[in-house]
Amino acid sequence: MFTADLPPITGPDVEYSLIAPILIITAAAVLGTLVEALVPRTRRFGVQAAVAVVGVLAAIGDTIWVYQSLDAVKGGGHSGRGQISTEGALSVDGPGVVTWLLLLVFALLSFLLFAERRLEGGLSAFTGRAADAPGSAGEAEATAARIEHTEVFPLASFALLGMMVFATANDLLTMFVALEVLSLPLYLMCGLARRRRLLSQEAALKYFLLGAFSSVFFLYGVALAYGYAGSFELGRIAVAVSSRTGSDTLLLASIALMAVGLLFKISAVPFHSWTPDVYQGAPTPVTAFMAAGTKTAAFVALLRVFFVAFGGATWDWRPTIWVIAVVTMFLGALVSIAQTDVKRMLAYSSIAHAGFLLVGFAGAYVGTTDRISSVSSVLFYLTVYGIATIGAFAIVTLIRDAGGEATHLSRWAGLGKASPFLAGSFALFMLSFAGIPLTSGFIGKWAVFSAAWSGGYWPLVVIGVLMSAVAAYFYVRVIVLMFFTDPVGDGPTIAVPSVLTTTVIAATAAATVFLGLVPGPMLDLAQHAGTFVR
Amino acid sequence: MSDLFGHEPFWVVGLKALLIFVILVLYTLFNIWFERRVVARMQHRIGPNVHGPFGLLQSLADGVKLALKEDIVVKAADKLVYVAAPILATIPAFLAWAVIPFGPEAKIPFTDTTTPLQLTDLPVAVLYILAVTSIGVYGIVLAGWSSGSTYALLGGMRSSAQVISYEVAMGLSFVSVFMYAGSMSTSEIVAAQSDTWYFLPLFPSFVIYVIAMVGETNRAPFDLPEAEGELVGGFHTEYSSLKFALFFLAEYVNMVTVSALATTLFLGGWRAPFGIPHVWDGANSGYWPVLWFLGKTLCFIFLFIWLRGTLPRLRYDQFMAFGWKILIPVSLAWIVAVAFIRKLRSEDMLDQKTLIWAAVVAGVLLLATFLVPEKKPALRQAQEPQSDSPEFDAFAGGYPVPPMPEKVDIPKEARR
Amino acid sequence: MTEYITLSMILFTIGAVGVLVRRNAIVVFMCVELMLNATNLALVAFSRQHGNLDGQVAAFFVMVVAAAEVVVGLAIIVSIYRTRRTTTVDEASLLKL
Amino acid sequence: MTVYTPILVLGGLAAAFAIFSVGIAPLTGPKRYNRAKLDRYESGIEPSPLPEGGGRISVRYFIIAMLFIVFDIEIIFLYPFAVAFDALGWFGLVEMFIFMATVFIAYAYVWRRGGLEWD
Amino acid sequence: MILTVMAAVPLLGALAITLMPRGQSSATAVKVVAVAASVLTLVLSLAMMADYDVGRGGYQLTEKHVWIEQFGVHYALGVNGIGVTLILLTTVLTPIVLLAAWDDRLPTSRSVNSYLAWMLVLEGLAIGVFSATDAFLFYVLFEATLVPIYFLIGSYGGPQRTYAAVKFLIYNLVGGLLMLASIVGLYVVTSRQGDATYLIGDLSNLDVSTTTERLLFLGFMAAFAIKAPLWPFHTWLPDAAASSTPSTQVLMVSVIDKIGTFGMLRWCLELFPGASDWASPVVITLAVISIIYGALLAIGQDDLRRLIAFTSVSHFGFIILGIFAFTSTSTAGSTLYMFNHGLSTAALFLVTGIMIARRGSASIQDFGGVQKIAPILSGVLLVAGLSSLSLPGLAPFVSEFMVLAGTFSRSIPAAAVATLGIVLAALYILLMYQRTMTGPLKEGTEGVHDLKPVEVASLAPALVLIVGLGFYPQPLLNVINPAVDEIVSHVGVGDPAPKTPTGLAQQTEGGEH
Repeated sequence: MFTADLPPITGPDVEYSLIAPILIITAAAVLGTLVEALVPRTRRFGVQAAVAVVGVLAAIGDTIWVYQSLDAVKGGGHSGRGQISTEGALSVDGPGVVTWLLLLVFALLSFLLFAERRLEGGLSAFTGRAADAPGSAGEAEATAARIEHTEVFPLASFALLGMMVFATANDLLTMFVALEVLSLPLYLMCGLARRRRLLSQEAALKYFLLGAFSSVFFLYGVALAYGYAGSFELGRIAVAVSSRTGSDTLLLASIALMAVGLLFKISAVPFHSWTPDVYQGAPTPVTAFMAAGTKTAAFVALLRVFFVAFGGATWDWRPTIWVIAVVTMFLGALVSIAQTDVKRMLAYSSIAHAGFLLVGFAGAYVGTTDRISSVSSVLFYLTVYGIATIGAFAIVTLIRDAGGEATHLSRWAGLGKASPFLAGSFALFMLSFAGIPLTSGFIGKWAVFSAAWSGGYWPLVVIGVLMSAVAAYFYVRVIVLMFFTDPVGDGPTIAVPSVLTTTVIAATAAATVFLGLVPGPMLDLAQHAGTFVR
Repeated sequence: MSDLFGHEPFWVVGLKALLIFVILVLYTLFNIWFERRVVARMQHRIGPNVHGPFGLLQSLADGVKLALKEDIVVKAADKLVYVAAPILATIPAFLAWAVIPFGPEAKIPFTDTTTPLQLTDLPVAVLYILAVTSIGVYGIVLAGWSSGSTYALLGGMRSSAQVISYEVAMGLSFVSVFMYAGSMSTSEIVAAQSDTWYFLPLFPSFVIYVIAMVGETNRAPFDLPEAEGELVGGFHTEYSSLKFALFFLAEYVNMVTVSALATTLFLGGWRAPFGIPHVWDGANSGYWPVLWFLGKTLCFIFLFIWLRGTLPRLRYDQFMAFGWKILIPVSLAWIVAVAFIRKLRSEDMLDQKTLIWAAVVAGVLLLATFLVPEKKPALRQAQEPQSDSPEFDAFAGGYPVPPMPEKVDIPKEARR
Repeated sequence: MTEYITLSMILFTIGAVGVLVRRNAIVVFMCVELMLNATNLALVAFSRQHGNLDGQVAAFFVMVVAAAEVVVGLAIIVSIYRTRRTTTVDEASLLKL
Repeated sequence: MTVYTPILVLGGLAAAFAIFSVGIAPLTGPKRYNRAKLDRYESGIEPSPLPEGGGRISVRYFIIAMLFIVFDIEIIFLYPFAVAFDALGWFGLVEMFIFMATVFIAYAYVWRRGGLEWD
Repeated sequence: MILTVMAAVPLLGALAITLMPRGQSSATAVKVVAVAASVLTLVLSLAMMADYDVGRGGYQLTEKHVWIEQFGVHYALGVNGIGVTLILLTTVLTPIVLLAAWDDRLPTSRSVNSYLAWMLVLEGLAIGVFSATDAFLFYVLFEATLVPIYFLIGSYGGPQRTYAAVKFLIYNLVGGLLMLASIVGLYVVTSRQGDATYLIGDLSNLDVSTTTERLLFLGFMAAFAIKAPLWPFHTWLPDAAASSTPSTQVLMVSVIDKIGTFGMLRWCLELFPGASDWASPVVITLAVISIIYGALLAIGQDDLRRLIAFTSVSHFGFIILGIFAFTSTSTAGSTLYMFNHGLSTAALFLVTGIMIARRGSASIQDFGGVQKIAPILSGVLLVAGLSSLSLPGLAPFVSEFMVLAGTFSRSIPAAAVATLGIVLAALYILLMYQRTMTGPLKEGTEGVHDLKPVEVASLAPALVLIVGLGFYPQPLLNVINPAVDEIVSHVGVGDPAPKTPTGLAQQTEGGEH
């Protein structure tokens, strides 16, 4: 019997204070579910929004506290901060906590967009009852009765929870569970758009099927890694990898399969095909949340897996990442030129940005205390990308016509005259995406390129800058459309948002400029975070 | 758990397996007879009394009759699944018995070998039973589906919904037993009950289990899958001959299985009833425990029959509501209470006497609730419209008028 | 031990091919579940090989995740079915590249 | 020989019996053709044609199935906890309370939103 | 501080204009504020000249603050003679341009506020670019100049403006991004050697491998070659020039394109002397091709604006030729040429702009005999044109002569072919003048009335400077020479172009690459 050789069971040690931000978000999500059950419908929306926002704010405060209390550790010649907690399940280290902060800020901005109700005549952007068939009597009835899916707040909180755990998971099993916790609510939220229900449902289905497919690949990779190293812990896998104990085939297969799952989440080519459809179909606030949050969490997880666990096999995976980075930049930038829908265009832009992020990653540059490492450059890039993306999608929610959001690019013509503030902000985000100096996007590009070059991949940098030029072309096209083209017909209406959306747009625009002019503090944060603790 | 499990010679295993099989078949034949006799008594009839002594051979005769009936495979059926379904229903019913302990270690007559009176045991035996019995549901669902008949399909669907609904409550009722026994192995659970049978300290769990086990086995008053008034025969409407007999057999074996599990988990398994071991040392050794075990099982069988004889069938929504809205929350609450009390007890923060008094008070309070009159449903309906919306006068000013849009009743969903 | 891994790989491949070839959302979905179970097999086999229980524990988690995925997946598929009366992936084609 | 082998033996016996029974039935019983016998049984009237694909089944069944999965998972996690309850100390107690509380909240949500109604 | 203030004044002016009310009623006020801001900048630049110690050389009026510590980036400004010259050019031209833009007819529904604001922004950025002594800061400002020009072309240009604006932006962005790669490389290189830095003083003593240096050089050079349209990267210029207003043309060609040649001089030569030397044969060849090609195409143009654009391509060829000849004479000549070309091209663009506005067409064929009805206009065009063809006595002559003289001591074939450019220049200018101004009055040209006083006033400073510097360029040369000597000695090829074996070896090696 194998009961005999089991070690005695003891209660685990959990550093509650370290993982408190995660716990706060969990509590907020659970509380949201409870609110859903107990608070009467008329007041539910407000209470839900308040719970989610307060939870995120509290978590932000706590994250800052946690970050300040992280201890510096030295290991393997590199410095990092933080420690492995909860019996090896989570690694609360500098990059991880900074990622938490990012995710929480993105979530806060997105939640404000979720809570916007002025655009749909007092209703949120989410369908009243997802179970009703589009265009059915039930749907009309639900709208008339002002029914709303207030579940989006707890769902988004759960997704946020998954993202936070995903970014700090120190063990592949935790990582897989977190992957699902972050994905499943998003699958559902994609299908909740109030307008264009069919499109939205389809997006949910596609996202779900492909997402499940890719996460199974990730999982099989996890299983093979376990088979290789006999443990799910990244640190132990790293030991096995550096001593090359097991069969190389197993290791390589494992790396490849896990890469598929992770690259899917960051929408790198050739695992990108879901991105445009899902970005287009999902309710725009959800798209914003997803675009910023998922990419951030998944990228940090990708870095963690490859740098910590497979750090000893760098020469096996770097060339592949190299190629994927190039292909992703190329395809993302090129195909987006042909797009006529704003949301699809932003989706392809998101693919292109995944490519640029991969450039920083492919550098695999560990860095020293005073130099930009791959990790800190990617963190910075994610910050600026996430902020600009949320801002851009926030603006998309405001340009409307009778059918909801007017996402066709031709409807955006002449926006510069109709609403200089909106068009100017959008142009600012576009310029930031394009990496024009004095916007945050430029500093981000600089950071990832310097990481790649420091890692010895200067040809990649050259390809990267050329791809930036291609990408710039379509961002510029949008600006041309908004400022240099006269509107066709009577043009779209620009909805007057409540203070929520206005805040989001103003804050993201301000942050984009600020990070472009004074990137120092954020860079300091990203750099000070140090390396991953193993 | 005895070290012998997994290390016995093959012939011992074979012998034990065969015995279990034979016992189960015979027990089933007996149970069918037993049920008919008891129900007959309850209805002031006599029941089968012609074939064999007291009519004991009646079931056997019925079996033989079924074997001689025409075996019909309906045209609309999905042939392969249709044939496989009864097999799939039967095998798991027997399998659960592999881990049921009939008694302690005993010497096999005419040999020197001692063996536990249990086919085998696993560290996760109870989990295994749960797993195996739920496979039986496949037999029922597939039977219903493959018959290509509406009644059968509905029966199969109902059956599966019912079984999984009550499985939750059943599974939850085990948790407190595991907490007390510290194991999922059946023999260890029985061993842990040498002092107190668990139905006493864990009475609510026991009650929940007993209710759930009736639901699990599709027996009255929860026999909705084969509610003959609504669904003719339910999932086995289209089955005949020996295939039908197999379903019949599986149902009765399942009854015995859940009864045996109840005995094992709550009634001390094969242990002799209270007092007997004190006056008679040999009561818990040799082959006597088999007697106690079967006896306790028979009590549960009687309970089944008694329920069938007295209670009417539930409506389906009542039945589901009972499972989901009463059994589950009660189980959850009870688990929390058990965990808390047990922790306090092990930390010496709560003594036995206080606990017993608390249990008595709780029991009295529970009984007292039965004295509170039920709310009249009619009363509630009368109040409802007022609370929802201002009353609408359809004849305002003496003429019939349609309601204003805002006065239209909010759909039911909207209020949730 | 290798036999189990091989079997698991075969199952995984069957599932993957199924996902790519089949057009019915539910079948695709079931193929994904098959892949999950293939993974479970691999996990348990590796667990046995390494002599620790991590893999088996992982299998538990995978089952849980699979269950949650089933719930979400069926919800989405049912909602589509109610509109379209079909679950064929190809017919869900409002979104084109 | 492991602890699982006896289960196979018993299973083999049961399977042999069941298959034998199913196999023998056509031989022991008579064969008298009658078209009505081979039709579906619908209380003696002409059976209505079955809808394509088996027709629609109430979504309630699916909801019950999904709920069952959720709760079954809860049970799966409760069992190891229960077995190791004494060894885990206060940590185990508190963690499990939290776990059950979350599940209970989900349960309350489902109840409130009508997931448990059968109408 | 004065450099920062100088850059800030136009930017603040732009901000003020943006905040002012739009519409016809406030248009005059807006224009006054814009001109005032630019004049104030001009005054400040004169004050800067007073502060600047001509004899001392090196970077003066410096200021330095840490900007992005992690990258080793500083907000560092400072000017040497070259910078001073180009800042002066900027501050002199901007008021002229703004005055000239007084009566510009903008496309309907475009506000004059943002038109003038963008121009002021451009001035501020240009001053920043010319005074930045931190490579990163330089790059940032360099790229930032794209945005104002983009909007100036795209919003206020002619029918083809959208196409031209996008083409302009993409061309320059490609170059800029290649330079970004080099900027990144600089960081990597310097941080490997210690602390990362972008200060020009630290960078000019880089110790890097030859290959790395060449790669970094190519990145910088790509950006500058596109910006200062060097054949074959020039194709954006004619389109951009043909699709923008005269004021935009002036700012773009006279000021902003100088950043290209300025950048070669300041950054390529100072940072990568070895690589510059290595590349010089190729660059000189391209420069010579530019001279000839630009001139030939200018002859064939029918559109006045495109014609001037091509003459600029030719002139920029001269400037680049002078820079890469690595003699102090030629380099000083190039720097002076930058200034003079700015003046003469500004005068040309403005006067043709007036002609085009009055005739309603930019086609040379639509003009004829204008001098009969508009003698002052034709006179101004003649002076501007003659300065463009480097007539002795006018400012460009001095610089062109210095460039050729310097080049002869280095490469006789190149200088010889370049001299051909002068002949061609005479051809395209005089042909243009002849077709438009002389002969019988063309039908439809009657509307081209003579210059108004305000136009004369706006053109006068440029003409005065052209003539003045033509006779007495010494003050400017005094400013320029110390800086140029430093650069030339830094490149280390030596003034009298010694044909040493090593030098030959380097050249042949370069040829293979």
